[in-house]
Amino acid sequence: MADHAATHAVHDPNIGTTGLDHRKMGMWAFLGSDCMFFGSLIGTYLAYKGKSISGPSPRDVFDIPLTSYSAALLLASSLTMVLALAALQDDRVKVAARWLLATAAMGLHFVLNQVYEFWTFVHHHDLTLSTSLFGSSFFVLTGFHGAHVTGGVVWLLLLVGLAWGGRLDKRDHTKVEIAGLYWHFVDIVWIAIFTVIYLIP
Amino acid sequence: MVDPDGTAAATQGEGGGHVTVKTYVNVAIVLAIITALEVATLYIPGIPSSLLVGILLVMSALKFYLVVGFFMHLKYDHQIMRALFVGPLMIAIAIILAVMALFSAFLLLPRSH
Amino acid sequence: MATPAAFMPGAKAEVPTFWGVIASWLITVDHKRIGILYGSSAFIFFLIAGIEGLIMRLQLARPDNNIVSAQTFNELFTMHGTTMIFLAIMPMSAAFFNYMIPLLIGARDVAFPRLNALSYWIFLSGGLLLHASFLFNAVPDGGWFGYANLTSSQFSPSHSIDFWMLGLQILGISSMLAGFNFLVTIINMRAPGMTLMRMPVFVWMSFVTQFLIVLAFPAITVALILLMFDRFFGTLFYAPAAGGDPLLWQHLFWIFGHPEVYILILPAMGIVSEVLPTFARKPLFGAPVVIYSGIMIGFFGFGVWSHHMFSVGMGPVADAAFSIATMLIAVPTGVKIFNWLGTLWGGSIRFRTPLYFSLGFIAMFTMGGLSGIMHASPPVDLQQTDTYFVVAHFHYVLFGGSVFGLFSGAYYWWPKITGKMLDERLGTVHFWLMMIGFNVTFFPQHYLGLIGMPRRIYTYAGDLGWTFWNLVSTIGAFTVALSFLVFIGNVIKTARSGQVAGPDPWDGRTLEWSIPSPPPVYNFARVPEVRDRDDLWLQKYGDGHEGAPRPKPAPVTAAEIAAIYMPPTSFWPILLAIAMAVMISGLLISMYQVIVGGLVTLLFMYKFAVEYHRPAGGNRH
Amino acid sequence: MTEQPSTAARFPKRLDWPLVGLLAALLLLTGACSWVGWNWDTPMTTVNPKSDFGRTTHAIFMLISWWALGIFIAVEGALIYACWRFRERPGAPIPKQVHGHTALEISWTIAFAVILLIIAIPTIRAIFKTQEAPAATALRVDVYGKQWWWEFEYPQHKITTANELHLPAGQTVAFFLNTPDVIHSFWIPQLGGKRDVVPHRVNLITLTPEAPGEYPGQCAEYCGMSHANMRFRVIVHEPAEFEKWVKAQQAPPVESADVLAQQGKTLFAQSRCVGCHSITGISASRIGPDLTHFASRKTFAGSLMTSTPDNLTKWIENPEHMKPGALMPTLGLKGEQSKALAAYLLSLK
Repeated sequence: MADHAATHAVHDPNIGTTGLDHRKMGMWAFLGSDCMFFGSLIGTYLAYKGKSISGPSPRDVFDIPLTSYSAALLLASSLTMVLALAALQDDRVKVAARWLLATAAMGLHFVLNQVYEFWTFVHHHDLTLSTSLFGSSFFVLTGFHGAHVTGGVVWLLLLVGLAWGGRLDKRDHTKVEIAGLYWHFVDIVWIAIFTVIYLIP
Repeated sequence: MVDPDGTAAATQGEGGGHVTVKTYVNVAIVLAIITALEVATLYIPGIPSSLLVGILLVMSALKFYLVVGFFMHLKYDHQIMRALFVGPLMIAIAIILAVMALFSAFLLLPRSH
Repeated sequence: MATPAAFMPGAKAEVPTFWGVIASWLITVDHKRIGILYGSSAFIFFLIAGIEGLIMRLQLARPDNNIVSAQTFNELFTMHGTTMIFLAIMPMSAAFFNYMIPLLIGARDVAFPRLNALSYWIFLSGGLLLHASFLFNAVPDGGWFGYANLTSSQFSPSHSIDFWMLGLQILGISSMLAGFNFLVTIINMRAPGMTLMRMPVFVWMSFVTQFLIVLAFPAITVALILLMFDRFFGTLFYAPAAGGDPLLWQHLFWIFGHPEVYILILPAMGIVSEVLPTFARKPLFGAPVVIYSGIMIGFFGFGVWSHHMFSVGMGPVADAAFSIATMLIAVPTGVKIFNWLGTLWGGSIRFRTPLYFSLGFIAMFTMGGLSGIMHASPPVDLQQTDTYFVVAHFHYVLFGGSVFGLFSGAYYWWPKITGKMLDERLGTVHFWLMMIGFNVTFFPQHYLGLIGMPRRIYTYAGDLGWTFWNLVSTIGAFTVALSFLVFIGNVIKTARSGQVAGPDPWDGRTLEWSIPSPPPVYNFARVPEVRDRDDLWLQKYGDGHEGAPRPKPAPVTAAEIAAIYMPPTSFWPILLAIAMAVMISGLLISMYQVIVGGLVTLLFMYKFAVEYHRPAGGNRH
Repeated sequence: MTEQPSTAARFPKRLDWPLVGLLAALLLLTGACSWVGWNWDTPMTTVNPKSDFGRTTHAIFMLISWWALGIFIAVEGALIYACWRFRERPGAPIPKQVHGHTALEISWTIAFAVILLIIAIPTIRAIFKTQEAPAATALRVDVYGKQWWWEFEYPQHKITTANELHLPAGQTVAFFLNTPDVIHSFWIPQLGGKRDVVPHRVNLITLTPEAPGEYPGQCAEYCGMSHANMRFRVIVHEPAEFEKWVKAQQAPPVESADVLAQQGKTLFAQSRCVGCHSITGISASRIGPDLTHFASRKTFAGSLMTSTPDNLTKWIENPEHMKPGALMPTLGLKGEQSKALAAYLLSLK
């Protein structure tokens, strides 16, 4: 959270007696908790899989090439994210900002792909939230993942803003690392969703 | 809050300490290859669906491990961090499996299509 | 940035104005003040829910009664359960987490002080939103576990369920934020030398509780999201006509709900594990076993949820599996009781009010546990589920257990928090009235359940043999209410003329008794070096490990105190909580409010995040 | 750092064992009084089973109860004894700082686990025994839980009735549980139970009533406003009596030639009644209870009221007043009209 290092160089209030950073530990705890969140949503989707009474089936609507492209985008954005962190740790702030921006851009592209995907489902396949159990559980699961990605994009852009404003440098690597943890987590959730929801028949 | 031994500085910056940019790029390449393989598996004609499911799950677990282990540095991080994430992950997976069993979802999996 | 000097004792520059005092509480990030805020809000909600319970008991005092209507009765039991669980017992535990955990682990605050304030304000807004339903005459009436599909818009068209659903969602956010905060605090802020196994048992039980909170709440969050989408956006999750299964709600709810039971009881178990050693003047018997059994309870707590659902027709295999898992979890729970008895055994027991409540806890929780074993057996549970037998059972666990434990903690730590001793005589009267009233209220309910009285009925016929013991139960409930009046009287009396406590009134064993009462804002002038679970006891008496008491350390210097860094206050937590409440309540009013509230929330989150981020061109190391 | 006020001196030494004794006495007294005041043979008792299902359940209940009582006495006894025996005495030294006793702790863990095992074995056996598929010869009853009354259909006999369930003694009955609205729970305490009635899912409970008699039942899962009023009666007959009841129900309704009743019949056929209720020969809707043999039943409206002309007239005039939230609308029938309708319905033997 707060960084008081500037005025209290001796005692960084973010470092605990184990020598670990509070914020990073808090992020890992949050990600553990988010596993349960997505676990419950994925469990719901799987519990209802194949139990829709009407409406199109997953096979009818899924566009595997598009989704594979989206999956590749997120994986690539994970790479740019770690490159941003590595650059910041070397105090190459401008390079880091560029990588962060690239990450956010790919994230945004992913979200736009999802918007397009949802649009085709609604308009070409007549699949909405209230068409069938498949419609309900698919849109809510992937929608909440999309919301996580969107939140991540906003976060990354704010970091880029700080960097451009000269307020981000090597000392802030933990902040970027934490944003990165969140970003990679969103990526691994997609790895799970991509396989379990899109690929497995 | 209190860091009497000054150990904080020693543990900072571990993110880049163990993993080089080259490793990151290699991991990304492997991830891309696995993703391509996953999609390709889908188009193998006549593949038994239980085998397909098995292969896909193994491959995605591998991707999951690579991202968490290298990009998120969990492989190199403190065991507390590992426990905070892996424990809940296991509980979440167990609960997904239990819910699927309770809703007879396993019966549907290999049969459809 | 505030200077440490402002927090120093004796640094009263001027007499604070009334509004100055109010404002200082609104922007506080001090874990002790937040603890007091949690405790006092929770006690008010506790009284509200208690009054709801009394009205229900009045209605049931005789057959075919009509003090309240069917609708009102349904609202009363829904609000009674929801309020007691989410707005009374959980935040009362949170009050102790906040106030005591840093003191017990030798820290000066929690890991994220502003996040801590944010948790409290979000909790308060959730509680207020839930109770705002009274103003709009749309009081939730679906029961505290709100089973689908009774909560669908078809069967509950009014806003009542919306208030419940959104209120719980907000409370969940608050609990989870606090959970992350305390997890990190406990792992990362223990004083040097305090290894995990030297951590006081209350901190251990709180630690397990935080894990349960952050892992169980996501399940109810998802269940509520699905309900919200069903009600607002036409999804079909709980719609049987479209193939949706109302049992999905039950599974998701109880995946949360069973760990929730442990979230409610584990902190009380922790308190008892602190109080018994102090008053028996003897260490906790087999502390590692108590700790490990707490961990086991937490872990297995995620694998037993369907024992709340033995009557829904899951089939014999699932019934058997969850039955065995439930019996497994009974083992560590039972073992704890023996360990507490072992603590008393061979001690030199000083009977003071905190101990009375802890003894009450053991006696009553044992009974709740034993009736719980009956429910672990599905055939027996089929007869007992949804009857007053279950009502009796969970009140023995949650009232006889949690509430007795929390009052034990209140009497135990009151001198530490306020600096004054609660009156022993009134405390004893409080205990005996509560103990007798509680048993008169709830023991007959076992019998009522066994002779077939279902729960959640607003009326019953006079020819079923239920009449007499229902009347007795009502009389008992008013006795319990009287006992709380005695407690309130005690608090007032103590505030006016209470005996000054001093730092260590009970001859305590743990770190919090080594500092003044009430503690200074920085808690520990010098961060302690910990060598044992009962570190203070060792300092005072020695314990064979050390041979003799430790020598007194050198007095603390003013320079040391001046060098203490304390987190500065912030108004962003309360503003952010208000913005979130505006956003979420917008779902009841208009989508524009949601959007505007959402944007403001985002802005405030950003402000919150960068509040202490250095400005452009900030100095470098 | 630590000041140590002599705390022991600050509190007056009180005699606490009388309080402990008081607790023990109170518990004993409550127990004793209660035992006298507790009648276990009440209409909805669960501890006096009248079916095979109920007896299986009850045996395990008693097994657990005895163990629970034993543990209860041991724990509470040890607690009270320890409080008395180890109370602080003036001038007593600091007690020995015992940290634990591994062998003791292991042995009570094992003892507790063994007790649970003793309970688990018959439990598992009973789970599978009580959930066996019913024999083909079983009497099938389709139960419909509706807000807030019960419908019973006997597909083998082609009978539909409401709120009163007739069963033959000694024959296995398979209840197929359905609901068109929300979750209910089907429960006849004396015959064992209960089983939830879940929308879009057919649950099953099988039991053999053993003794003729009348047993009240009630919905046991909160199902909305009048959940408390969703009751029913179970009448277990000797097999011959049951056959007689079946014959009577299969026959068309006996109508009375009474003028008022005839007026009521016309009114029924012409009013909105037919939109929800069926009477053989007049209407066939399954929304509300089947009224063909209304007068053969002693109670109506979720078995809430006895079927008297007075109750029925009041009900027709204002259902909501008699049963909160009742889904039957107020039809605007008043005075003579409602009396006539009541007379007609009460003639339908």
